Amino acid sequence: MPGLDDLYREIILDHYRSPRNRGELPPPASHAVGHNPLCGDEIEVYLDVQDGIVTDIKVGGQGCSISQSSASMMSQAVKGKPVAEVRALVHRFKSMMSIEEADEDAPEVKLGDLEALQGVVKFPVRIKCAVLAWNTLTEALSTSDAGGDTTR
Amino acid sequence: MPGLDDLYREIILDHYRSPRNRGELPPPASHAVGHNPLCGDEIEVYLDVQDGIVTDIKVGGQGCSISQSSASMMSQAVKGKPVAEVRALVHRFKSMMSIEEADEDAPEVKLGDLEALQGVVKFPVRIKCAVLAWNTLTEALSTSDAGGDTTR
Amino acid sequence: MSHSTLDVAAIRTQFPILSREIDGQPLVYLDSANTSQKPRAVIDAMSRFMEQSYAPINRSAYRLAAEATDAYEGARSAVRRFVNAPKVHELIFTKNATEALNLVAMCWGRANLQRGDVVVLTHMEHHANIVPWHMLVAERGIELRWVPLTADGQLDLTTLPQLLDGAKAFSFTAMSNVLGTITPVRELCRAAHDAGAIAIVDGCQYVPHNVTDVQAWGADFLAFSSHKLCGPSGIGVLWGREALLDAMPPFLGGGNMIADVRLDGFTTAELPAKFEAGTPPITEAIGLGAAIEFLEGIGMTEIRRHEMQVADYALRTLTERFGDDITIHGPTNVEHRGATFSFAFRDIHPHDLSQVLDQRNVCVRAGHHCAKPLMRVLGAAATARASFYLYNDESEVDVLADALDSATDIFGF
Amino acid sequence: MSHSTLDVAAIRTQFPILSREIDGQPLVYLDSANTSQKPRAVIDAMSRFMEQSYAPINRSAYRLAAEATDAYEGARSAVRRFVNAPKVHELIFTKNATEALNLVAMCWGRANLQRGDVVVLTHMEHHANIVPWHMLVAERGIELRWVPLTADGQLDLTTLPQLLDGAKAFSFTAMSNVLGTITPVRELCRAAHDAGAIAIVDGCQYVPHNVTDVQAWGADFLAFSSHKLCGPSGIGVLWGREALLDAMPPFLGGGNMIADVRLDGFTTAELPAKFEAGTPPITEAIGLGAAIEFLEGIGMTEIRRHEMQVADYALRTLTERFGDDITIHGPTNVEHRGATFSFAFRDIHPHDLSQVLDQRNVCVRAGHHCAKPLMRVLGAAATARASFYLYNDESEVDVLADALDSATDIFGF
Ligand SMILES: Cc1ncc(COP(=O)(O)O)c(C=O)c1O
Ligand SMILES: Cc1ncc(COP(=O)(O)O)c(C=O)c1O
Repeated sequence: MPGLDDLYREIILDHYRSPRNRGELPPPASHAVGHNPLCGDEIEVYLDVQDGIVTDIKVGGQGCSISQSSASMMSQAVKGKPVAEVRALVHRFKSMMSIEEADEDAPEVKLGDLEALQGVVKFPVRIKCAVLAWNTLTEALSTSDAGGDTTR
Repeated sequence: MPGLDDLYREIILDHYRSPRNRGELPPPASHAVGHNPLCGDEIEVYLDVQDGIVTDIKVGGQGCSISQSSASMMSQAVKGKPVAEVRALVHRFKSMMSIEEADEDAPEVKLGDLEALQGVVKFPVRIKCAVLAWNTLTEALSTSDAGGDTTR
Repeated sequence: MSHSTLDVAAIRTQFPILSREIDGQPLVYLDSANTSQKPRAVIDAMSRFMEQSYAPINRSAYRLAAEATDAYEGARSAVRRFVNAPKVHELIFTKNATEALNLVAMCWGRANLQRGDVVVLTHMEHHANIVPWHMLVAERGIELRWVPLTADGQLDLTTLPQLLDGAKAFSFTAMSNVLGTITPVRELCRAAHDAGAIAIVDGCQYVPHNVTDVQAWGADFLAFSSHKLCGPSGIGVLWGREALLDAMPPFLGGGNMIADVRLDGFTTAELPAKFEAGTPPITEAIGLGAAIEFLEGIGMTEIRRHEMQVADYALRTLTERFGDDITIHGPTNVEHRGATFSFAFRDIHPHDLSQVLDQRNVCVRAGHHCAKPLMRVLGAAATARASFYLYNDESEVDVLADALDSATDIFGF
Repeated sequence: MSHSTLDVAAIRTQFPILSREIDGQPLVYLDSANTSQKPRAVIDAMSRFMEQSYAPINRSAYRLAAEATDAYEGARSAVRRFVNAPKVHELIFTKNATEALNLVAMCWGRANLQRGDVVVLTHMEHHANIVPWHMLVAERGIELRWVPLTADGQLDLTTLPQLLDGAKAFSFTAMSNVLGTITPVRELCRAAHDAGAIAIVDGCQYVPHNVTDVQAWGADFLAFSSHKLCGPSGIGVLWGREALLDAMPPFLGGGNMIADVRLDGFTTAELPAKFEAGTPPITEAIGLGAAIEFLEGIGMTEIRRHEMQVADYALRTLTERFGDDITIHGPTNVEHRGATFSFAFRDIHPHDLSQVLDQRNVCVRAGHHCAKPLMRVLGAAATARASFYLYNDESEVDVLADALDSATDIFGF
């Protein structure tokens, strides 16, 4: 059985203790709430999208170390990025979590700190925790007036 | 295992082939319909009760040899009897079928031909067939204006 | 007809109950249309699961629970494959097919049917595909129309376009549990869609005996039960197209089907959880998965071929031996029927007949088969029904025929 | 407290899964409030039934079917005895407790509740006893009122008469699945009746662990699940008073629940068939009967006494070892609680906690336990929950405590 250090890397615990981009954004920021019915985790994502760029992001909610650190790292990773790149990152992250097929032809997207979450794959039950923020992000993106979003 | 001759006595087959008191009675005769949901058997009982006496009875419906012969024998047995005696007979018949407790103190009630149905007890699935007519009779009795009925 | 590829003797050894004797006689189980027997593989899968892996589903995070959840969801995948559904979350585990059909009537029906809306059924439906619609008639004043039957017990499709005109749903069986008739499902789905109606298929009798492909059919909903396809009791299946299921209100309320619950209301979970309130039939899903693997191992094409052969033999034997003394309902061409035979034998009431057959340990059902409207069409209050499955063979047709002979001795009048 | 009369070591040998090891460690199964493990007696009863006696229920007349029907009805009698219900036909087999509670809300509710009518619930209800009532709020505008809790997680009954004033039903749990709290059922039933309301008892957590007597309670309905009392998944029980059940419209429509079906309508069968549409969980009923006999063999009084002892040991051990680092919800007096403990441990999220405990094969549930309104009252989004049953003993409390220690190592900040 994989050891717990595969799961609870120091950088994960750091984001859990000191979550980045925590807070809310006022309307017209788009907003989505995600639930993990298994454990009651909740993630809220607030998103400012201007001219196809995620200009600001804030994250709320509560939950386990994995869901919260994933949300925190995600917020860092997408802030300032074009929507198209954000979507590519979502896909890249989900394929790291082995719930979407890796896309051979996709442009290389850097995961950075997010790589630390790789170990979650060895604990299948926790994949949902790691992905919750990302699904909520996708929902917020699709409810935003992302006019510049041409990736779909 | 009990043999089929325990079940299909000659007198039963006779009542099955030539059912007695078959037909209908016009209102104000009381009327009840009984179903055996297991096999689709149906019994209709029409009852004229005057001054506490079952002055006439007719039986309709269709079904297996046991349900039909039981209905036929029943009609013979109750015709002309006071309601109180009829109820006692119902009870006596059901205790023969071992679905009601025999009543030690009850006045002796003659079963006559009905004794032939005794063998049904050895085939528990068929007890419902034998009893259907009797339950329908009870229902017809309770919907009749059986003013003379003091047994309850 | 090509020769059976099934080794029935070998198959029978896999069903422990089939070697049981009562009063020294072997069991001739001809009631599989009612409920089927269980192979060792299913019994063992359930025992093993309870002995080694039983745990809550979708609720707890420890490994044992994850293992049990994987097994449960694995069964869902097996069901998806078995009926070729597009998406695994379109498959809902219910308690039986009856619940599945009620779910469609209640949830799809309440969301989509108003007073005067029309639902089309057929005269050969099982009560499970009638009574839920009656309830909607009483509750919201919908109208029911009925596809009649031809003399040989097939659907009479001559007026189908008129019946479907303006209808919202067409709900029909893929195979009659009384007549054995196999209906032209693909054609019926197309006719429903042409009329703007959805197509709801009662697959209870069809799915256990044939290759099922909901996509090839073009169906919208499919209901069937585990216990008729060698799986355990206590579990059934509803498949529905995602878009329809998503748009439906939930069915039962409680745990697992919610995203959030507050004092003032609730929101529903995603599919399939949305329609699986409470603790599901966990061990039963494992058993159902094992049953599907068992049937797939033998091959649904082969099973169908075998049953056509048995059906053919039964039709020939019974008519040859009994001529006008027997009336077998339903189609005579085995291309259009399964190996389920309702029949009248002389003037002997089916209940008496089944009693006499039981003396020889021949198990047939006598009654209305939960299809009273059809019985009225047939002009019979009850029939006897012998239904054959992969573990039955021609020799049992002969035993049945011999037992029928013995009934004549008693009721020979 | 008197000493436990249970020989837990002997009991454990009867549960095959409890000798399973994962990664070389024994299984410490502390999730029985979620679902319980199955003894050999239950597993074998189900296997044996499928191997020897499986057949349709209530439909066919041959001996095998009669034998199966007797076994199925025998299980109903066992359930009647187990909860001391007056009449055997007052017991309805459902798919789980959730369906039982939905049945009451839908059938009794639709027949008896109009706009503005009041149903009283408590803040400690499971979603299964909340969401069905929410559905009635949405459908017919009934009003829900909530009995609040005291600081130690008991029902705060000070305003009960006001809450019940004018209410039509009071539906409450006999034991909280989160707090472990045992509620004063008899008193609550009396209060309901005094106000002219019926009393609906959610017995999911109570019935597996205590002597149950619906007549002594004076209850009107009782719902519980087989899978929490050592029985199989796929079956639950609704008991209701005959007069109430008789006056209710049916629930699901289909086979078995009808007296007659015509093209233009149907009439319902007698109890209990009226509420058991379709093929029931046959093998599961046999398993449930076996579970009840298994529990009766040990003795419900003895089981309760054992669990009080374990609960007492757990309360003492955890508070002694962890002091302020642990917050255990619910009553501290074991007279008022079962051996189910929800707790917060340091700042460690329950999900992480359960992950760490799982490394030692200690199975606890982390989450909202299908009681989100209660979680909001507790001010927690989730808790960890350890629940003990007859097969758990004090040594497992120690293993739990040791495992909690190891969590501090990882999340020691
Ligand atoms: C055609 C048909 N539909 C529906 C049903 C109902 O299935 P179940 O009793 O498993 O709910 C049956 C079987 O009884 C059937 O044969
Ligand atoms: C108090 C309570 N009520 C209702 C339920 C629902 O039971 P089931 O999931 O078996 O339907 C549960 C268990 O999950 C429970 O603990």
